[in-house]
Amino acid sequence: MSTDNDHAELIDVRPEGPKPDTVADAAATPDKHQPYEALGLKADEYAAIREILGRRPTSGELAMYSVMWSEHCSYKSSKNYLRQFGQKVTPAMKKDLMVGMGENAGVVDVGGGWAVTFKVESHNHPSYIEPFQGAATGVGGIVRDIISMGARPVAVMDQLRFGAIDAPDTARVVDGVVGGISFYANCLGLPNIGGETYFDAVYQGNPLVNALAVGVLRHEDLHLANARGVRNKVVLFGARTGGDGIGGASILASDTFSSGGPTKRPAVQVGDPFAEKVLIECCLELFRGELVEGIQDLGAAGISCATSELASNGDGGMFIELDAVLLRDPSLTAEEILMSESQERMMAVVRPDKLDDFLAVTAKWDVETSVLGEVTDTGRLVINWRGEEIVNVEPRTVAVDGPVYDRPVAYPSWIDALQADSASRLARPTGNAVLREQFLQLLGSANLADKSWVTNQYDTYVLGNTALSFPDDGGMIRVDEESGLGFAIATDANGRYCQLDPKQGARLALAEAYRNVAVTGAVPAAVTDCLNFGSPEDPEVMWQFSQAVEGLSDGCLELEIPVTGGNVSFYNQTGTKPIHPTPVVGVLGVIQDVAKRVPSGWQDEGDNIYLLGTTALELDGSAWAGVVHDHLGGRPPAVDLDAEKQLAGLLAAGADQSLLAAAHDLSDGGLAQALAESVLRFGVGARVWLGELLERDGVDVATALFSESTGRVVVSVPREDDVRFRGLCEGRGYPVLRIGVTDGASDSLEIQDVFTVPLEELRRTHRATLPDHFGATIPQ
Amino acid sequence: MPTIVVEVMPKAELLDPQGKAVAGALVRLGKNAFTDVRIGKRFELTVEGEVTEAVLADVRQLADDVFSNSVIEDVVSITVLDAAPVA
Amino acid sequence: MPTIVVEVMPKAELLDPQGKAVAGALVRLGKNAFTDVRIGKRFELTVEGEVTEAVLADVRQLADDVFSNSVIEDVVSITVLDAAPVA
Amino acid sequence: MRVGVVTFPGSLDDRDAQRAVRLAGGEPVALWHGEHDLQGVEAIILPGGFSYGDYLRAGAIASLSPIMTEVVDAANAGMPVLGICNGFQMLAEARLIPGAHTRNAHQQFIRRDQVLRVENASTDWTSGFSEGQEITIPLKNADGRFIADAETIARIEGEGQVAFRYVGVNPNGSMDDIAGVSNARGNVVGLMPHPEHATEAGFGPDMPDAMSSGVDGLTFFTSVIERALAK
Ligand SMILES: Nc1ncnc2c1ncn2[C@@H]1O[C@H](COP(=O)(O)OP(=O)(O)O)[C@@H](O)[C@H]1O
Ligand SMILES: [Mg+2]
Repeated sequence: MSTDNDHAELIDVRPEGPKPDTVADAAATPDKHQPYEALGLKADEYAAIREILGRRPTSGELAMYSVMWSEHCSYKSSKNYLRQFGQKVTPAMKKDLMVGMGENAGVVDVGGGWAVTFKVESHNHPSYIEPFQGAATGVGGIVRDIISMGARPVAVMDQLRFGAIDAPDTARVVDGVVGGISFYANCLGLPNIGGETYFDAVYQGNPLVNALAVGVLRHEDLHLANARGVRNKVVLFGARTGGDGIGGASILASDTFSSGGPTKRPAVQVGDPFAEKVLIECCLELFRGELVEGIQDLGAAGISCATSELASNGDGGMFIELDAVLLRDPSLTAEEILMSESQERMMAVVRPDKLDDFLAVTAKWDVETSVLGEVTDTGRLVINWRGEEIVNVEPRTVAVDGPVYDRPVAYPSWIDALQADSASRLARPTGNAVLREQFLQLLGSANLADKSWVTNQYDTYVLGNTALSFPDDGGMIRVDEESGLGFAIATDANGRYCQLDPKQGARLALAEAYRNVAVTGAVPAAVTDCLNFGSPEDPEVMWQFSQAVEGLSDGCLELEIPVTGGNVSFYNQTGTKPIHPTPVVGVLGVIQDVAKRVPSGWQDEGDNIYLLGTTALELDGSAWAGVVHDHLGGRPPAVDLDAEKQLAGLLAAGADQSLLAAAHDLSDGGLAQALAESVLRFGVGARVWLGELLERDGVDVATALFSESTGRVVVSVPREDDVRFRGLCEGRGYPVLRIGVTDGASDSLEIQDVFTVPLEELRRTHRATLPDHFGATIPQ
Repeated sequence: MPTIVVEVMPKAELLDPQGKAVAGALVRLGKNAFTDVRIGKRFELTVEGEVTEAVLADVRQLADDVFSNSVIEDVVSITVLDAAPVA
Repeated sequence: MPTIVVEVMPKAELLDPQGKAVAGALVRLGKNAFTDVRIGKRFELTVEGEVTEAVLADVRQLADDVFSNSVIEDVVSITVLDAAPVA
Repeated sequence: MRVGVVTFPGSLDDRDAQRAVRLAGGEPVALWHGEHDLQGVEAIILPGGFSYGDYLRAGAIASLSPIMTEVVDAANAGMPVLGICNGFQMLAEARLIPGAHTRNAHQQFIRRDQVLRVENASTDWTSGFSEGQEITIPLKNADGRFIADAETIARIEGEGQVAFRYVGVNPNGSMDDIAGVSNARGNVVGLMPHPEHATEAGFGPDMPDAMSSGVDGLTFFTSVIERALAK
């Protein structure tokens, strides 16, 4: 296609610049030196590109290969492992999976003709350089993944890890990151329904900012990223292309993110949530009008990624006139246009007879649009610029068949010693005064303290369908206003456990997210993950990674819920010191009627409090060991996924029969923390006794309070439902013990014969920590 | 009392969503003379006493470290006014 | 291309929370020379062609009606630069 | 009763406002900012959101939208108009109500379940309340600090144009704890908190008796509908 005359007014006129490096030049000057190293390519990768092309690449082709073959886009170090997620599946796990791994986001059939799509992604490095914009554009990027499936985004979540809470730089990063997420998601009109906030010195120079987005669609609205139908138009719409984020993909995700980009252009991107909000509404109207054949969001690697992926997934050929790209900065070179990561852009494949209707919709929403080219049957992705051919490649070689590495793996030299150093040798408190003191110390510690300083900055009400959000264990959204059908999502990862044992740590993250969904009354159905690790070139990191993937994929098989997609983030380290392995696991569950949801705290007086599950001496890696003794060693708690499954079944039945007034899972900080949170949720006190528990499980008081054994949940049950609840537990054979009653009048948490803490003291201790470090907003 | 004015603009290469939104509004209002709008910040610092070289040096450093974020913004000018300016 | 700069400041009588926050930060940094900080906006309008009286009249009106809200802000200056200013 | 809800680019709570009208027994009508057509509605809601990203000043660019010409005329002719959050900011920018909004005093976006006192129960949107009644309505904004010069404040206080006041906590530094104001005639009301988010049990603010059960916001919409029926 030459420039489409009907839309000539859309084409930018720009000054003449330097003559581009053409395919003909490349053939004529085979020996010209090319700066492939500065673009993050290794010598053998460059050689492979030359072999694929049978000549040297043009500078435009080099730009494309370098970004698409970066770790971030190609998954070259992780691909061999990630296959396990696709292999370890049973037919039952595939039953409700409409789209599995490999697409922009996985899609799960939730019944009633509805489907849910969700995915979590990282934006770690940009969020350290420029916390506000880095985090904001992280939200923007993951939301575009959801739109590109044909779904309406309905909620977001954020998983954050910062340096020590009192480290000098932490406030800057926290303020910026939370502000950026708040700004972007609130402005998009997406409720935030949960997340994680952790502080640990290991993240000091390398915070983790993961963002999850979830969308809802009718089955028939499903869209995929493929360019089919020869002569269909390739259309770019949304924000103009500018010089921001150039090299972000290859440079930021490669080994030297501090060394600047290939050009002097800034490596950061500035987000415009308003533009994205308009883009969402515009896309949904395009979908409703059936005006789109295939669609792809522009994220990392921008136009390089969108064109090569669309072409690879379709009929294999595409012709693009790069001059048609609307620019914000007319001085951009072709290479920069190909690599630009300007935000809020989408690419669609549109039938010629529908193009006018398509353009009418984008015009209605004031979304700038240009027709770049069309789908061809040549099997080649050809890109012209100023009338000359600057790219001519087989799209698969760019998008799919990149390098794959089997990186060396080494069992860490230090891990045996670390695992031998168990926390069970640490002095456990026996006196009641010390128990009380340590309980409050934990409650106010950075990672167990109330996170409302963060979550008060997030809208939860918008869209009017939020059934649960913070501080409940999982967020829940109503999908269908008629039937009440909904979903719940929770995400978890415990880097300390993963440092001790990455395989077990990954299973624990899965088990916790699964349990957090189950306590809401939803039935777990699918998994997404964001695997945050150090450098894959470090064999010990690679071992951690391989262990975590094995643990997670085996765990999913045991629980019979599929991994539908996710993200890998490597090179999270400061110097040679990697972060703790941090595989964030998100579990999606389905609930038939959100009216039956279960909150995480006590609402009424006189309900019986039950503890489901048993407690063992499992303090290794616990919050208690970390906060009280500054200790990390030993082996993380055992996890029995069969038991978790049984527990989830019990909770689902209890919720469905409306027997549960509240349910809260036990994790960081153990029983003590769960009791405190249950009291604080609605300000209803409780009286708890531990006698039978100590006897049944053979543990001391400190272990009963602070151990982090898995498979445990506290529930509160109204008196009138007591018999039925006990019957349910007996029928299912899950260990259960009545450990207390809620007591509104007492205004305190009383652990009989151990300590009593007034509600006001609990509240103050729990709430003060974050405002003390980051500044109070309003009077608490 | 003298006032020091520090002016900060978003970097030219980066998107200025605010300026873009205002530019769009101008077009809708039929004001087509303007090809671009960018919006930055103007800081007015009231100084106690004289504006010495030391104070100016301080301001220059603050302009870079506090008033602007060098990743996304440029300091475009620092000027001294004798009194607060009036419209 | 010529640039017109419009500068807008919060009214002196009103509290400027952003300015107050920055002033507080300066004190914490030990910079005590400054008695007040106020933060306003700087609009840079790039003009296609010449800056005629008509364009200027337009800008004056836009400054009052669009770029500022007279309930809370004052337009403190409108100036014409020949080219975009550089740091 | 047909109640128009205007959608601007960047409106977020427009569908929630429509739902609230429906739950109150009215017929919501979607209006588009770019048109000059009020489609014969009898009342108008300017919903919450971040129209035009809240760039420049919250509500400023939206207040210049084509449909605002008709909204201003209708308001001046006595049609009930409710501005919620961003809509409140637009009403102020369009000078339909006194005052202006700036960034919250603490500089952050804040979301909380907010207690308000109804100061004027005679406006078109508050007639179902009783004066002095305390209600709980979700609040969520970054630029919610209501300000005006001393003279204006004295005037609106004196003439009963303060419709709502924050109780317990002033979440953004608004003058005189003002959460919402009306025009002199009482047909135009603007407030920062979001009554449309307190209209459906299960999805509203937490109340003493049950979580998410608050529906105090419903009265805004039933007030305007009942008053229209009574005419
Ligand atoms: N950054 C965040 N964004 C949103 N919600 C958060 C964030 N951090 C914590 N939360 C919420 O705060 C509550 C408590 O968090 P946490 O103690 O980590 O939960 P859990 O132990 O159940 O995983 C949860 O509802 C969680 O979703
Ligand atoms: Mg939990």
